[in-house]
Amino acid sequence: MTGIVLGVAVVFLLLNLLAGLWRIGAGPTAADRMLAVLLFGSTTVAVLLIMAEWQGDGALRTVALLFVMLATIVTLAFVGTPSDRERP
Amino acid sequence: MTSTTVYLLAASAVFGIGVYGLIVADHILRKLLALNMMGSAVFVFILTVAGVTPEGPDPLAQALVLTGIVIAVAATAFALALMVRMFQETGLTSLQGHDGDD
Amino acid sequence: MTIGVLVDVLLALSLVGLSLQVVTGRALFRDLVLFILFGLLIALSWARLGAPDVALAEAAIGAGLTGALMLMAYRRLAAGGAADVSPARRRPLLALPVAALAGILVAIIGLSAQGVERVPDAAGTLVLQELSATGLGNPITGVLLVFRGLDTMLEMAVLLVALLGAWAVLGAAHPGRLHQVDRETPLVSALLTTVAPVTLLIATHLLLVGTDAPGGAFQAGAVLTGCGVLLVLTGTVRPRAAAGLLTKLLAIAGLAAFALIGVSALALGRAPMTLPGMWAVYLIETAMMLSIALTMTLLFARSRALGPEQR
Amino acid sequence: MTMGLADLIGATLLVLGCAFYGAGTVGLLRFPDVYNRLHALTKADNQGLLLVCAGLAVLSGSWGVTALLAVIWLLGLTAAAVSAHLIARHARHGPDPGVSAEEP
Amino acid sequence: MTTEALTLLVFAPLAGALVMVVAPRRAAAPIAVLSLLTLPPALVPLTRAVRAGELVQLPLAGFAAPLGIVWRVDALAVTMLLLSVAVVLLVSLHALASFPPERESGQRFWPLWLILVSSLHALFLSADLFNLYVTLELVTLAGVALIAVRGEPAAMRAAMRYLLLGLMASLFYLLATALLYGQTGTLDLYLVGERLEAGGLTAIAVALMATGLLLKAAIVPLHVWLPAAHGKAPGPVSAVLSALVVKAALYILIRLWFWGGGGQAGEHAALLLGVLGALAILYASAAAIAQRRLKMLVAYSTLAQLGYVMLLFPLASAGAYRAVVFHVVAHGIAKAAMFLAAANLLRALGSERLQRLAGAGSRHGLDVLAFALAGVSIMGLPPSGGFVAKWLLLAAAWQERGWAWVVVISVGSLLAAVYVFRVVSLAFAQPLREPERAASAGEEQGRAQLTSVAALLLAALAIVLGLASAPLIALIDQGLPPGMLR
Repeated sequence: MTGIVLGVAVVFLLLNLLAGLWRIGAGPTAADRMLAVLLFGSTTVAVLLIMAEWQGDGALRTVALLFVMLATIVTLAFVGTPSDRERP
Repeated sequence: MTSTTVYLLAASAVFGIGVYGLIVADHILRKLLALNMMGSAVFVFILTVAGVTPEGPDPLAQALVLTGIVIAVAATAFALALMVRMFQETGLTSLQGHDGDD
Repeated sequence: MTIGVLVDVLLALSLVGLSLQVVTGRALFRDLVLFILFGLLIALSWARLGAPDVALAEAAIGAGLTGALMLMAYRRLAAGGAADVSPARRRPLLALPVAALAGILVAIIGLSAQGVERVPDAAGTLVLQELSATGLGNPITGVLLVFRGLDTMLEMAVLLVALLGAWAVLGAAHPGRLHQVDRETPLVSALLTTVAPVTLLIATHLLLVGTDAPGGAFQAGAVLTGCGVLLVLTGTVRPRAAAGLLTKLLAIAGLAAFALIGVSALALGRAPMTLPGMWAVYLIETAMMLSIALTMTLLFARSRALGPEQR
Repeated sequence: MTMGLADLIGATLLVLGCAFYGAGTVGLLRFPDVYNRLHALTKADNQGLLLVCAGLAVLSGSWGVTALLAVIWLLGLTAAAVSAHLIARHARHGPDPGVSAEEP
Repeated sequence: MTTEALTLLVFAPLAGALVMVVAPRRAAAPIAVLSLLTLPPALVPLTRAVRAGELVQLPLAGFAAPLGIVWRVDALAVTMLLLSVAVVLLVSLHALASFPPERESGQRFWPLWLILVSSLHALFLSADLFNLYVTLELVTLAGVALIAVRGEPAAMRAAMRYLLLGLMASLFYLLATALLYGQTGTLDLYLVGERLEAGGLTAIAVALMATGLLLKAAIVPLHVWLPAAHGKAPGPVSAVLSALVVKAALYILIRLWFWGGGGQAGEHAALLLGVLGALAILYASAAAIAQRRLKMLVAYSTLAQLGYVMLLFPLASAGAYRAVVFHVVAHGIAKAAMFLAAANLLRALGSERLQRLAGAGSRHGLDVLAFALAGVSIMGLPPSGGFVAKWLLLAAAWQERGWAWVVVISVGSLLAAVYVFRVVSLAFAQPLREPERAASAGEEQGRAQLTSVAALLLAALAIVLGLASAPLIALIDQGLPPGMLR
């Protein structure tokens, strides 16, 4: 029973994540797209944590930990990309 | 339809799409994106084709994939360095137009 | 496991859709973001396929590092005035046949792979049988360091070649001012004081458990790279014009340690690449981790060396 | 298959967490400008992550896992705060003022 | 003894590269020379063992296939190693002058160069499909970096194209490796050969792998990257790329086909490969004639000469095998000489336009002589190594009644004669105007002479190979592919 709940949660979060794609397409600014990346990062962490419980694989929590750290670094690398407004 | 089949089909599709992108795309960076996606597809392919042992996916295949991932990122990093320098020298981000005889 | 299959189908479809978008898109920045998402989903796929070792590496290297490298390169191009939007493709003559060929390729590969049946005595099974003799608990580390050490050593050579090649095309010895984040923001220094130590901790953890559990030198090195990238992006360390001896020694450490121990087996009358004991495993893994981290950070910063800011 | 009380609590927390995630995404998609979206997304997702972690901690019933989940949540909080802050600055000022092109 | 020799072939250049990265500049030249000079002695015990009919095997770390990686040396591997060491040593002589190790350019060049040598040797020794992938990748990356090492825009463009297509080729190869591993449960090439059964799956795996390798080997129509890459690279790099690096991909293909069960793909596939070879010979020779730049001409000539190797697949006889392997060696040496000579002329004349060659015959006699001697071998005129190779190949085609192949080989040689003669006759033509002589310092003069000597030595070797072909042929015959008797 818990297994089903966990599985459904994963599916829901994945769909949630894919919904964020719309924001990437729509923009309109680079910041909006970065926000979508933020969404992907936090959602992926949750998915991994749930998968760890679901599949009984504790190592996936470490993967989630990595994602948490690296999400920030990607954002840092993002900041400084020219925003769309300035582009000629 | 098993999970393995699903990933196998997806990997082949991404590989084909990557080939298309690598050849047709104009911007070098986009070619590199295509190349990296092809690489990921091949890695998924390796793991799924190798099958599973009682203790999870074939450990040899997993090791090959790890090696492949590191090689891919090294090659990508070098390619990016080359691309940036090329851009600085020529102002070009594309390989279109042939190198010409004169 | 019907929900499981549903998750798999969802992931697989997203992968295909994303790759299609990235390849056919026009706005580069948008497609870079999609590529990063692609990397995240691939990592999730590894988790679904039951390969946590690979998922770790993909999270750190495939999704994190590759994405950051691409972004940095994009910023360097943008700073030089390169346009984001690629011109409309002028090559329909090329695109159509290539698409057709790629489609055939997909069909052939996808269909043929269905026919593959696992051989009962595949090398992977042998790895599991022979693992106990190596003293390692993680079969993947066993393959990487003991059974197929040559691959791993040459892989370190690939990393070194990437670094030397990047140095060769770096151009005149100018470190340049790197794009960086404004450090006036208090949050950034908070980030430095929390995340940087945690990365070190996790890297050490991954390195140590790698012999018996998911983890190892590559994952640890990639995490450590994350720390280095953080320091570079926040301007805590600055590019230097010339590499000192320490930088060079660290860059070759992994390859040198592996090669040295691999050859010294000859003196003991064993085949080359034979490791003399567990200490060698730890030594090589530590050296590889440091080399990977330094090499990737330098490639990221596009510089020959890094050092604290000089005032 | 029966469900114990702990499982029930855990599952409920998990579902609630997912609901917050969903709300964050709706905010990202529907809100009118980047600052509103930022607000909705980060707040909701942090809350969501907290609930998901709590739910999973209850489900796992292990202190070690709980500790790890707590660390992940705290790190996630820091990361989200910093990221959101930087993105907001980016949206306001364009590329970060500290950012400059590499000199040729 | 052979264990040490094998180790030395791979690890000596590698160690040289590593030490050079950290050592002070003035130590660079001795390190380079020392690490390269260990290579010829290492070949002696190997050649002796193989001549005695031994198959030298070294399971690395003591793990036999399928668990571990095995280095295997048979006659084919030794032949390739002999070619590699000969070419590398003589081209390095050139590089010592054109990339002085103690200067900045040399500091960039030499570590990459030594790693390239090491990885080429690891490739020739390896009998493991995945290990071959890693070495291929290493060879490609080092090659690309060396093409771009001077930072010239045209060279960087060419390097980028080579890199992108090379990486794609590697992925094709890797995909096929995955299929073969899934099917046979081993990565060892010989075990794959034993376990592989003819069928659709095998055909697809072989086709994918062949596609990747043909792309790496620049067989027409997958050749688009080669002319610029080889034509714009620095002289020593072009020489080794043409002589060894493209051959490495063909080496793997031949191994796969005749040892690794690739031949199961069937006669039609073999015929297709042969047709591609014929296309390469005819198209690339014609294109070489149309070139207006010296190094591009030489690069197109490489494309054409690679085509002859492909004729092995449809002919598939002992005679053809002997001829093709001999051709690989002969062309490798001659083409290395040709590229070095072309690079020297380019440097001396300041332009690589063919018109500017006029009068070079008298002023840069050594280089023109080297070019001409190498050209004799490329055209297949006696008494050169190229002559022996073409002759053997014609005989093999004749014996198999492959009349079409006979025609292609003859036409190819004729076309080669046209483009080589074009260069040589231009060099001896009356110059349009007397170019001013650049006064060069003594040291520079010495360097220029060293580069000419390197080219000439290689060219002389290309001729000597024809005069003393018997030992090499005997060596090649020692290791005919399994099932190939006659």
